Amino acid sequence: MSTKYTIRDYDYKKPTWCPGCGDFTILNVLKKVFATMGLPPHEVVVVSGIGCGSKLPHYIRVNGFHTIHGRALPIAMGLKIARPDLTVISIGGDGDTFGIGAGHFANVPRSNIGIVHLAQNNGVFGLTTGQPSPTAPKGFRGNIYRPFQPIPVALSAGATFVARTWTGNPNHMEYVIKEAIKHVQEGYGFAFVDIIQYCITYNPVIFGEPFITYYKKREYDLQKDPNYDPSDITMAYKMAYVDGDKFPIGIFYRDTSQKALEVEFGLVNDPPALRPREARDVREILDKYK
Amino acid sequence: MSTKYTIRDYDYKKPTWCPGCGDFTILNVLKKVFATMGLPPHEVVVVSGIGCGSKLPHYIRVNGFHTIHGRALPIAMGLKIARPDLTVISIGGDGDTFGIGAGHFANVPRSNIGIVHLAQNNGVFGLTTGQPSPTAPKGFRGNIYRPFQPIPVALSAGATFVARTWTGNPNHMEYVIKEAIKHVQEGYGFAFVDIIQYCITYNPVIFGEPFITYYKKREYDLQKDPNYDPSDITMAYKMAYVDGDKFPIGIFYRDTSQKALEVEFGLVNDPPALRPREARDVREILDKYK
Amino acid sequence: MVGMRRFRGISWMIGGAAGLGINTVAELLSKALVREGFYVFANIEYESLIRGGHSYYRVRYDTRPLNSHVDYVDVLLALDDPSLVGDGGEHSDGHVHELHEGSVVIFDRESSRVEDEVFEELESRGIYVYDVPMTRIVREAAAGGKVNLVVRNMVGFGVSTYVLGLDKDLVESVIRERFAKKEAVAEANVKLHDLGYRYAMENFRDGRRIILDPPPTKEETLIATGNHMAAAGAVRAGLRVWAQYPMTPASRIYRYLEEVKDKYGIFLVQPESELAVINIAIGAAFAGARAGVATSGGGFALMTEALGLAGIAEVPIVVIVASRPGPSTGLPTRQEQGDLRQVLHASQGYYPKAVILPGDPYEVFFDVANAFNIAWKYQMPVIVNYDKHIAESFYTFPYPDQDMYVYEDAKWVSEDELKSIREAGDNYKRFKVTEDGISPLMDLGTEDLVIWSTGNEHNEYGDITERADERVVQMDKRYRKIETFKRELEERFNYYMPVKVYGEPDAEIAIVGWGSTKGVILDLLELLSEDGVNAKFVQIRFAYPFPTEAVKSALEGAKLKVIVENNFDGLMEGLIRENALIEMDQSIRKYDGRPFSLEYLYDRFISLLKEVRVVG
Amino acid sequence: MVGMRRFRGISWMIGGAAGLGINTVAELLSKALVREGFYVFANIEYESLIRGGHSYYRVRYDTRPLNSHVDYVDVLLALDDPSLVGDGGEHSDGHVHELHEGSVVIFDRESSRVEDEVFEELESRGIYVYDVPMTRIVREAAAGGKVNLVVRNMVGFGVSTYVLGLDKDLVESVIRERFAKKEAVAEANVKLHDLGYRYAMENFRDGRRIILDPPPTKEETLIATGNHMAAAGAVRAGLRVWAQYPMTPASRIYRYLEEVKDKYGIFLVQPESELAVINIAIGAAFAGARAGVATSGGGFALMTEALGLAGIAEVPIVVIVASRPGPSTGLPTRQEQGDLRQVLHASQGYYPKAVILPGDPYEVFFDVANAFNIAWKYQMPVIVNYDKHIAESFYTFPYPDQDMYVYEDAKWVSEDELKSIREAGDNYKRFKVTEDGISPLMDLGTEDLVIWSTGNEHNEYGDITERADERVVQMDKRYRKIETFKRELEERFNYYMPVKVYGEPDAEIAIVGWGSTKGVILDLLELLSEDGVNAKFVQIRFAYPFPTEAVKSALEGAKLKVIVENNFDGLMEGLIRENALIEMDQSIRKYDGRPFSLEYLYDRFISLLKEVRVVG
Ligand SMILES: Cc1ncc(C[n+]2csc(CCOP(=O)(O)OP(=O)(O)O)c2C)c(N)n1
Ligand SMILES: Cc1ncc(C[n+]2csc(CCOP(=O)(O)OP(=O)(O)O)c2C)c(N)n1
Ligand code: SF4
Ligand code: SF4
Ligand SMILES: [Mg+2]
Ligand SMILES: [Mg+2]
Repeated sequence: MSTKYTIRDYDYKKPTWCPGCGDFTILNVLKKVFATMGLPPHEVVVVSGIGCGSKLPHYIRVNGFHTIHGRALPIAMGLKIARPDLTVISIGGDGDTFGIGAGHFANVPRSNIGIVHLAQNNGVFGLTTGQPSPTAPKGFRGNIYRPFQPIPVALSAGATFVARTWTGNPNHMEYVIKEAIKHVQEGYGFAFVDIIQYCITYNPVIFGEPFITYYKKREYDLQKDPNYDPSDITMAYKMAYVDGDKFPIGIFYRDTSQKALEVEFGLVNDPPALRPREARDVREILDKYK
Repeated sequence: MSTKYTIRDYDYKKPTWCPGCGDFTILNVLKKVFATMGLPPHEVVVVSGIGCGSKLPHYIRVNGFHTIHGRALPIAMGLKIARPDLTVISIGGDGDTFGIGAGHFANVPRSNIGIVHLAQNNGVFGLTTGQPSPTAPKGFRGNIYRPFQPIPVALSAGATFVARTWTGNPNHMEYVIKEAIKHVQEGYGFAFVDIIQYCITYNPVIFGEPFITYYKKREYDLQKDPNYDPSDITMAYKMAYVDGDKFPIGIFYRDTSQKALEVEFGLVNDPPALRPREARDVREILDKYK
Repeated sequence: MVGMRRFRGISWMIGGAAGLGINTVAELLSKALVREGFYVFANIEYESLIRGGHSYYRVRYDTRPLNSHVDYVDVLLALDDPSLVGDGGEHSDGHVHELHEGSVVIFDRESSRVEDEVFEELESRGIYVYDVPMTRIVREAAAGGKVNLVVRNMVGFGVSTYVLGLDKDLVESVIRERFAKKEAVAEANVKLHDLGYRYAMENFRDGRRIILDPPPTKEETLIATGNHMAAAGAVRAGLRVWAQYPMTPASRIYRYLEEVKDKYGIFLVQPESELAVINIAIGAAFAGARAGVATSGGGFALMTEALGLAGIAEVPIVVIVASRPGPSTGLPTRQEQGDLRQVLHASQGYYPKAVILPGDPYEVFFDVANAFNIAWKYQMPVIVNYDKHIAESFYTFPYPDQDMYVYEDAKWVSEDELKSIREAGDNYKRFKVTEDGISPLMDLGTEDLVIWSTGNEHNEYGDITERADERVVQMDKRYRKIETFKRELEERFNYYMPVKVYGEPDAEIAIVGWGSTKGVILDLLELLSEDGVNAKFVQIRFAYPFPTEAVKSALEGAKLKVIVENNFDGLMEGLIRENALIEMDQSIRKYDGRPFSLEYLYDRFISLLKEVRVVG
Repeated sequence: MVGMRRFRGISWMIGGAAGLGINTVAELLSKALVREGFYVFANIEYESLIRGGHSYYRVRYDTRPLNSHVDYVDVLLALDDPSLVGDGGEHSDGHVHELHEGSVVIFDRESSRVEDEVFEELESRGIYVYDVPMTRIVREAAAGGKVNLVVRNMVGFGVSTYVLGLDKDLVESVIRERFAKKEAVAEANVKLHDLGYRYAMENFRDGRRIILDPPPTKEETLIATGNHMAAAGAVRAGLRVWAQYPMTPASRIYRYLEEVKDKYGIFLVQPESELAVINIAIGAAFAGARAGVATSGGGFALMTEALGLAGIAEVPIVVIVASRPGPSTGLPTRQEQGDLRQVLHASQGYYPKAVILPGDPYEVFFDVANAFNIAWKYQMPVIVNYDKHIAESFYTFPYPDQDMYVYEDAKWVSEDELKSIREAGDNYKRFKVTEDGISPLMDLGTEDLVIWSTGNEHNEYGDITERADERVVQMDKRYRKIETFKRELEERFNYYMPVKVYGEPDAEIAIVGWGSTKGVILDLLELLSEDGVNAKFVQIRFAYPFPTEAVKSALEGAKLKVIVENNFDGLMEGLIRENALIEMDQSIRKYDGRPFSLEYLYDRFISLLKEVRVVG
């Protein structure tokens, strides 16, 4: 795909993440995706919550709104309603998305608003120094909960695009995020990508094995399985519970039968925020109360 | 089952629900369940949120805490942690449980705390006069969302008991709620029952058909299907999406392989709230800071 | 209650269980009265349930403006027994004690279990009981067809029309208008009204009627609630995106917006919670769309964290808070002015904002419209706080002159500025430090330039900063907006009216109030002047920025300062003490979940005056 | 900064990127100093990131108590270049400007890119630069093994031990104690410390050392932060269930409780959000378990709705709010006293509560423990609000006498009462109307009796009520609890100490403060008295109920009233105005996200005094 943008066009501040943090990979892949898809920086908005990963908007030269813990999704939704002509990416940590933001994660997809949500799923609360996140295994630093299941919850919440990737495989991540953006661009609605993200500081080891080798050994690309049909939600659920020796990545589910909210309600060609800024004549309303 | 309690032992105030409301059925079934299971009124606690259905604790002579919108689940969880020896039922409307309370609905089950949550799922916000609830169909009174899917979300959230019943079949409801309570009593943890509830005032008609006949025609009892295996989560997901001609009710899923939180952490025989109420000697803590 | 003091105008009431259609009749009657040229004040008391219980709706009207209700009833349309004699106090104590000699009761005795003695006693008190077989009339009218007994309200309405001597044709046209979309329903209702009217005419020809002549000239007025005018005001101000989660008494704003959303191009969303509501609005406003939300105190509690985000990220957001009695769920359908401090101090830290306190629906219209101007001009959250009494009561007020609201836009970055940013290879400064504290906005999608924003403390570009000096610079910048706004408030005092003074400016008695007590205090003022008591009313309309100087000068010289608040804690009294260091001499508070009636306030005020005079 | 004023004691600082282990060294050094008998005040500035950036930790100590930090540095252990010369301001401006003639810098020049001129300039200012090849020493010590350069902090520590003339054995024992669980780690650290010490001894034998003799007698003291003492206080008070969602600067309380939860039988839960946190605690407290939570302002915002529930349903809940600068995420790891009004006015409506404002960790211990007593005795939420400066700074204070806290239980319904309820066939009245406003509690599961409770207004039994009279009865009952509590506060003034006065009670100058400014104001007082200025310090320790009379009498007669607040808005000043109608003469505010240092406050105070005296 030829484009007038290069990765460097998206460069901004130097990240303050720990050296080696998987968030660097996500940042770099995002820049690459935007560049190769030819998305002008000023036509992209990244909305994030609060956490290590949520600082990402400060490190990339697209529009960025770094908001509060757990609220990236509804803010991105409001933004997309007002400016459906822009590419809107919502991003947040696993605490952000699945814990404090779970009420939105379980409901925003039902609107089928055309945004891509990326979860930086590192199994910990990075920024508050390593407490267990919702996806942490039971027992991890005193965690009394069983882990949150991002893929099944996303499916059950009605996301029309559900995928998983990880920071050890940037090419795969690039592929998946591109597909997610395309899903939205094509007007099919809400896309979710669970990104298993390396936290070098607080969660470098999974079941006694280094994070990187653990997943490298087990990653299993659904799109390489000729029998895998991402339009079959039951299959998606089934695969979502596969873990252990095989760790499925790729597009679990893609439903192209539904319209995105902004398409269905005719917002795309008439963005509310771009309509004339002026007083309206409300005589018709007032007259009702005569 | 013989018991020293009768339904009348659970009578209290007269409900203020609309005559004909399905909440009456839920109330009556609950009394019957408690009576036939021999649960002493003072050993049962019902915690509710806010809504028509959430007024239920005022109408039954067991301990009752009618709280705030969407928060029945965490309050019930705290209560059960402190008094794991009691039977704790959490109850709330569909707005309460799946909308404003969705963050808890998606996470409390992961704790596998031994409480039963009953959702009064009537497709509307009853108490605020009929706005669409999360389970309302798209288009219902201007609803822009596709409906929330209680069963898949409960499954994906990790509930170890997931069932559905409806107010038109009190016997079935009694069976299901009893099974849910037993699941908890046996120490298997969190149980969820989605109760399709008749709202005579705001949602009496489903797709042009009266609520009662609509479901009566379609109800399909999973426990009558010899091939249905409620320990198979994939089957449960599959059934959860069956709708239209056949409307499955019954126990979708039951996992008896996990311990309830209060069992795992040894609270049951030593309820925190019943331990001595006294000052503790903290010299050992203070000495660390010398 | 014999010998109760009566005031001008007529006080009609309809009582009945929820679901009996008391709202419909009260609102139709009110509309008809206004069409005849009367001034109406109509307010409802209802329970938090859907069917049953006991609700009642008061309609008071006169030939001159009035702004309050009274506790006594001239004409009572009682649709069920509890409306008359109560039900032992569970839902109702009944309304017979509110009747006086000469009052009329419309009641269906044959459908009732009320004992005969009750009626004998009423008659002995000189009260006219008009026994109307409303149920039978409905049954007969249906003549074997499907009977919906709810519509007996219409029969009682017809009787009322007769007793009050209203123009029947006009009333019928109002009924037809209301049911315009369903002609059959309209005609059925007109017919029942007619049957009631005729029944009354035939049976009570010689009975008492309570008739007021309409005023000779008719001012152009509206009859509407605060919620109606909130919706109208938001539309007027160019609203684009509205998010709301239902909560009494704010819920209806959504419904009113729904009616007009297509015409005005407003996108409405009712998401999963108030957390979602406020954040959706913040997203939309960040994107450049005028966006607003409405809620009550409990929903507002869930919005507080995000308000702080709007504060520091300077997102223009309008939040309407329609209050009801707390704490917690409290009395969800009742009245209290209890959220003033909650809305003032929402969220950690502090940030520039405005908190406006309209005193009636007319003010709501302009205040809400202006809230959008203020929010956008100063890029900050603006809260408009009123209460159930304003939200859901019908007031009669002059047709607002739309043009008194002027759309004022945000400061947008100029093309020149954009050009020079581009040429310098610089980035857009979302939080540019300026003299007036206002950093020009830029549209998302502006060629080659991007916006960064954050809830963290930041530098001019919107990058996170942890520097002490940059923190101070941005904090000062943010608060310079308030200084700028304060200057505007002074310069355009007569536009915003942060404080209004009614009555003699140099009266010795100053009655201070805010929000919904305005109506009853205005009516009290009239009574006092009749009594020869010279008092003025100081209405405080801004809680933030607090109009300290205006309040001081309004209270200067007053020998007796009395504050009237519909709450327990004296929230405005505290604000005045804090800001102006002025102590009130007396406070009249009411916290039983009900608004002040005129006689209640009058009585308390008079006994207070007596006390003070005895002591003083 | 030549000629900067110096105060008593020694000021040591360690600076470096996050991850370089500056906390470990500062805390070990502090502990060693306290073991020697010194009084230490140690506070950290760090960024909201995990690795990199620039943090610095100040340790100030003396032979007499001290409670504040100073801006100048006597000994600087700079672990990286930014700690010395900054990085252009992105994270650091460097600390060379905080050094003075005679200061010592410990630095590893061969691992540095700092230019020679810097050192020349330092030397010309009379500053001693001790060049220690910390990295090389670590490498050599590892001798080909795996090298973790982080541990060069220990080498610098060893040099510090030498320069400060501390008892090396004692320091080593403190290191061993810290790493007691991993002997190899302990020994490695001791070794590096030793290498640093030896290097210094060998190379700077004739150089400057800054040595203070320990005091001859050693008081029994602790060195701990507010968060340490909050955890200890909660345990002391019989805590059973604790819920918390991490938020700086409250997060560590959870960790401290985790360390002791098994021993004391405390159930800890970190659920999905603060919404869950507070409601879990409410559930546990409703069930009869002492339960508490901790958070900062943003998490508190999410708790506000539930607090109202605890208010009306009279659930005893303890909420610790450790503040940081807002609005919104603001400066998440920094200092501000910005949440006073937020915690006071959380939730719709109003309800009885207590808001306690401890001024140091010692007070935190007793205030948190008493918060549980108050919460249970009065069945209401109690908020303990302090800030980052208290939460995370190490104070040295007398070993608390545990027995000064007495467990006081709630009022429980008596067996006799239960019997008579049963005999009457009645139900338990959860909200029984009593003279003192307190309705006796009953345990869930009490034979044959049940509890009803609700967030709606209710009657005595906990049934929903919509009656105006019952509303008033319950509102009055709830607020009678506050009257009862106010009486207790008066009667046991010396136990709760709602207001403390330090210095001459009849001094003409009154300095008013609250919370974490206590330390620096106490130290200011000492300086002023040396300067011959007679001043007193009025510490306000309760925000609600506000100790109006005590504040009034503490301020009576003061000719100059100065309030010191670490915020922009003067929140306590407003509270004093509102409650006591007292106007401060001057206010000293600081809102750059940093605490007051002693010289900063001293300078502002002195210049204010000069102004006032010139003017006055
Ligand atoms: C309401 C609220 N509660 C708590 C916090 C403190 N906090 C900041 S980041 C964070 C968790 C971050 O974890 P996650 O979302 O997984 O992101 P990560 O840092 O791992 O990328 C928390 C609890 C906050 N900022 N706001
Ligand atoms: C925070 C908050 N927001 C809004 C409300 C208003 N409210 C009361 S009940 C209700 C919805 C009830 O719907 P549902 O939960 O489905 O219960 P139902 O009445 O249908 O039984 C709402 C929105 C509230 N009480 N609290
Ligand atoms: S703590 Fe973990 S998630 Fe956060 S920046 Fe460091 S490596 Fe990345
Ligand atoms: S509104 Fe619906 S849910 Fe509520 S009481 Fe009436 S019938 Fe039941
Ligand atoms: Mg994380
Ligand atoms: Mg519902």
